[in-house]
Amino acid sequence: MRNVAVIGVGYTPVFVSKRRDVNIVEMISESVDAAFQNTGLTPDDIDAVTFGNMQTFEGLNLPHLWASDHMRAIDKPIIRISTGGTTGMSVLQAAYYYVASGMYDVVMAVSWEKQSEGDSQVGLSGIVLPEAMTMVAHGMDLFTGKGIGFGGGGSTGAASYQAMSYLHHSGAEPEHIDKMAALERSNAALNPYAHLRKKTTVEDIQATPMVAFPLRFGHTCPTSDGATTCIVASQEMVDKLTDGNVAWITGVGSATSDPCTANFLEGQITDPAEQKPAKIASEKAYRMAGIENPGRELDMSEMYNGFAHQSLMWLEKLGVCREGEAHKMLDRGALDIGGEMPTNASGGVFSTNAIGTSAMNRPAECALQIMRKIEGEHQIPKKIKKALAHGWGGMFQYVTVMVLADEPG
Amino acid sequence: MLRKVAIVGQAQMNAADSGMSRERMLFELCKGFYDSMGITRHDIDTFVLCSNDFASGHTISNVFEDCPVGAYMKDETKVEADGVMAATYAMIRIMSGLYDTALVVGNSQGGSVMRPYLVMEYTLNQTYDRQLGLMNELSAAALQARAYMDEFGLTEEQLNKIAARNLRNAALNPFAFNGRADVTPEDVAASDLLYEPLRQLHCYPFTDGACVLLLASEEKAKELTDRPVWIKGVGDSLDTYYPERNAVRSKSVKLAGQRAYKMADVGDPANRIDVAEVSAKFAHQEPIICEGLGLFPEGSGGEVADRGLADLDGAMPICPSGGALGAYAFNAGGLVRLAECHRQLAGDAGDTQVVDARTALAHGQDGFCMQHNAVMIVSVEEG
Amino acid sequence: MEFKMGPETRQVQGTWDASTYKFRMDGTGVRLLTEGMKDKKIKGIRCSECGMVYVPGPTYCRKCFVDIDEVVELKDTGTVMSYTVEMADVRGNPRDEFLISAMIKLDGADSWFVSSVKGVDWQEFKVGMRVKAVWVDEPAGSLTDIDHFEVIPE
Amino acid sequence: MAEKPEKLVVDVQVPVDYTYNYRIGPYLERYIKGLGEKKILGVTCPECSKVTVPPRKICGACNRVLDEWVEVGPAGTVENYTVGHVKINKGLVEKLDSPQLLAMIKLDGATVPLLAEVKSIEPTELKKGLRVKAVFKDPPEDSLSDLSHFEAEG
Repeated sequence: MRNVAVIGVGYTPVFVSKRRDVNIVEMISESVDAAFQNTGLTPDDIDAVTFGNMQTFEGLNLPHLWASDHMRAIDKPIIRISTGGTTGMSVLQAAYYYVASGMYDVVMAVSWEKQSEGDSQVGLSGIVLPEAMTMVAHGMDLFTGKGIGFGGGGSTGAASYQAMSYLHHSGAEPEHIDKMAALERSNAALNPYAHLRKKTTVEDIQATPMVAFPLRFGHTCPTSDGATTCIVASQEMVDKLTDGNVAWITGVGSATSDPCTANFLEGQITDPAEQKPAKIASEKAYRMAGIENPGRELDMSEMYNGFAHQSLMWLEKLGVCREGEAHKMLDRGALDIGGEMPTNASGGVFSTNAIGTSAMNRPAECALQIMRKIEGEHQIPKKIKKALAHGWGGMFQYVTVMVLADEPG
Repeated sequence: MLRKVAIVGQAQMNAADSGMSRERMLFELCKGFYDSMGITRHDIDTFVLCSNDFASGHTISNVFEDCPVGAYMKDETKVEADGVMAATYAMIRIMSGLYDTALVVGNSQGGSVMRPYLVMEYTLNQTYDRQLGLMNELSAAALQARAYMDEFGLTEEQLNKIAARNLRNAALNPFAFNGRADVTPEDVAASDLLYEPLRQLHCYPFTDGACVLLLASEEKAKELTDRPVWIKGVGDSLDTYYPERNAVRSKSVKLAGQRAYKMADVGDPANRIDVAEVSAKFAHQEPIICEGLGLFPEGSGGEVADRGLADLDGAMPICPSGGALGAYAFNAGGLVRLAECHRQLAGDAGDTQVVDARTALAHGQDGFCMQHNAVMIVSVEEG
Repeated sequence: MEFKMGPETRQVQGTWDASTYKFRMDGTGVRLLTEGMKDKKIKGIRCSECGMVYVPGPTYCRKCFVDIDEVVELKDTGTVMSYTVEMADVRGNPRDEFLISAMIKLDGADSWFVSSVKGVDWQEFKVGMRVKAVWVDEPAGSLTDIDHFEVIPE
Repeated sequence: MAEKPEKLVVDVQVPVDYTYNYRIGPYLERYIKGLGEKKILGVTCPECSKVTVPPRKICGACNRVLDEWVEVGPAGTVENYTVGHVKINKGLVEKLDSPQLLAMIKLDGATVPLLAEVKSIEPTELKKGLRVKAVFKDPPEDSLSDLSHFEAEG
């Protein structure tokens, strides 16, 4: 396999709840333009394109077809990848494989979501609606909670069950979720590409209503409009096209289990907080990256956290710390931007969530941190040698992992 | 030096109505395939699914597809495009050196569950074309057919011959369901007129289908089968969405072919390719694809039809399986073309067998009037 | 360098006609379950290879990848694996009555399902508690034949 | 003989269609305003000189932002056509009582054809090379359909 590096990142100028001024393909063009501007490349330098989003969030099938001109993919090989929440990283991993395999040298990975054009709550219901209707046909009551069957649970979805199971097994308290939420929102306040950018205290979070215990309103992510483009290249093209300040992809992994919280039709056998795919995927990525002790060797992490408890949970599931340790790291400031394991210095998905981009922004942020090209004030002060990026999707079942580094390894 | 990858096995099913849930269709196909290969799901290093949210009617279509293909607690990803792209990605994953086996599984149920023409309409520019409602898969295909006929003098009778040949071939293929053993060009001419010049029998049938391919690295391929079919070249290309695209001299078909030929070191495709399986969803697309791929000279569609050059025993057999007119399930479509190439090269093609087939070409497409085209060259010659 | 969005442009509508799909779903396990519930019995399906018991039962085992069809009867008691207490709707408006929904693993089963638990103060409720089904008086072969669960006193 | 579950496939439909609201962006916004004044606006690419209607932001092949506006039409020439004997209604093919005439029309001054409906002629009169002119809605409704259809010129 060949060495592959992220050589540049392009975000839309903002991630906000509503881009009223542009249509979908115009918005995508902004992030592609930014990537070209940031790398000094032109479309002629691009050998192939990988692309993805969540189709039903915009009601648009195979949107790379309409976006062909706007993302400068005319006459290029292109592949569309979509895996739910993990889409962004799955798209970047496809670009990685395209280069690692020797097929192509420079590949552009494009992800986007314009969630204001649809209703994402409704779009998410589309994951399981036929299954739910089958249960309804057998007497399930969708609305009152009477009877047995429905896996969905409270209005924060099955995330509340996951949070409770996490708390139970880790020994963390609900207050730790508040604290993590406040930390990440405050990080987001420093990031010009974050959506919710307000310095936030634990008290602010605790003032929000409890929706489905243990999750509060202030524990949930926003829905955003935005697009992200990453350009990856082979060693040879890194030498040719860049000054060498790039972020190397040294480990990749992905794994699935089953739609654990939605398998009410055929029996749920997986604890939503168990997340064994995180272990499978991360162990593979660490092995590739030559990492034996992730907690000691990694310098930062970007976790996919649609809900505020998840960063803590993932740190444990991905082996960054032992089970039950993450909330202690939080308590001692280890997860702060200046801490030993800065986690979601960007503010995370919890602060910015244009879903297709959410799992691409994680490795993109790691790459920018490594390259010390962070715009805004969330640059981690210490030198970043190895960074962990994580994506999560499907119906609680997919995990993607990437390790990025300042050296090809 | 790129790592060698082979197709070591395949299975497919196509029907107007599978009578099964999507999950059950996938489970039965994959279970049967594993058993036939003498392997289990644990022998698969990475799963590349190929499906579509609108085709399946499910947001994140692979959520309920992982388990029935055997991917529980395994490495998995999903391509949302034609099956040839999924096979390409699986190949690339193996080429990276990180995997030795990859299972590609495509499926959709256009016969029983979803409405293919409606799913295609969701690909339109939602702010313009879909608002006007003039463009749909049939009207767009009809315009493309008319353009080819105007440009190169293909007659309706010749167009009907193309359709009839495919439908007759399909009747010989147990994996196609839309075959018509004795169909004549006159029968095609008598079918319902939709958008001129397109008639019902020029169009792909709505299909429930699934297809599975197992790809493997050189070493693993030789362990798994005595008859590996080597992937020699792949290529794909995207055209513009907008009508400035030349739909009869398809640049993306041409570029896809050129890329695949270059990788496979094929200088003279018309001579080197023994059989081609192309995804012509409408009869007139077959000459456009074949000509873009250099299998026949530009504009020769009429002559090819008259002289039977694309017949089973012709100079360049095209779609001995009956092609997309015999069965065409979204996402599985391109994989079925590859599976048919595998049957040909493995000598398993029964009544549709092309004599001495050693190198084959599979083509897949996405979008209105073939906006995105993908090609894979496969061969029994290891090289 | 502050980015300023351009003027607002209008919206046009589109739909994804989800109602046009004719879904085919496997109902084998859920019917087995509801048919049994007429007699206040809970039936799942066991994998004869690994012994996993699923309720409702699928037609194949996710782990062993084989067809499964061995019916097993389960007790109507189980253990709370996780839970949530619904306190407000999605917009944050408080609910009149708090609702405990729990993921419950029935005794003898390896899979979980969700049901509500009543008759317990939410602040006293814990993961790991033992619960028992409360049946309706006249079961009709419906998923609502079990009205809810209640905590088994220790 | 142990109890076996009876296989069941359930046909299910979902009771909803999903609706979306699409922002059209500044290019189509300006195009629609033009239609209200009976003007058809396109943009030209400074690199390849193509003139495209409706206007869009990017020429992908040339990597250029298209910001040079030109008025084209209202007359043009039929480049390609089809006569529809059916329509597709939510994915289902339905027979039409009277055929629909569709044409790819290269408007005077444009290089990229526009798909539009042609009315007031017989299907047999629709030919390549036919001169047609735009018919606008009067009064305009401030929408894409202000360019109502085309009819034979003269």
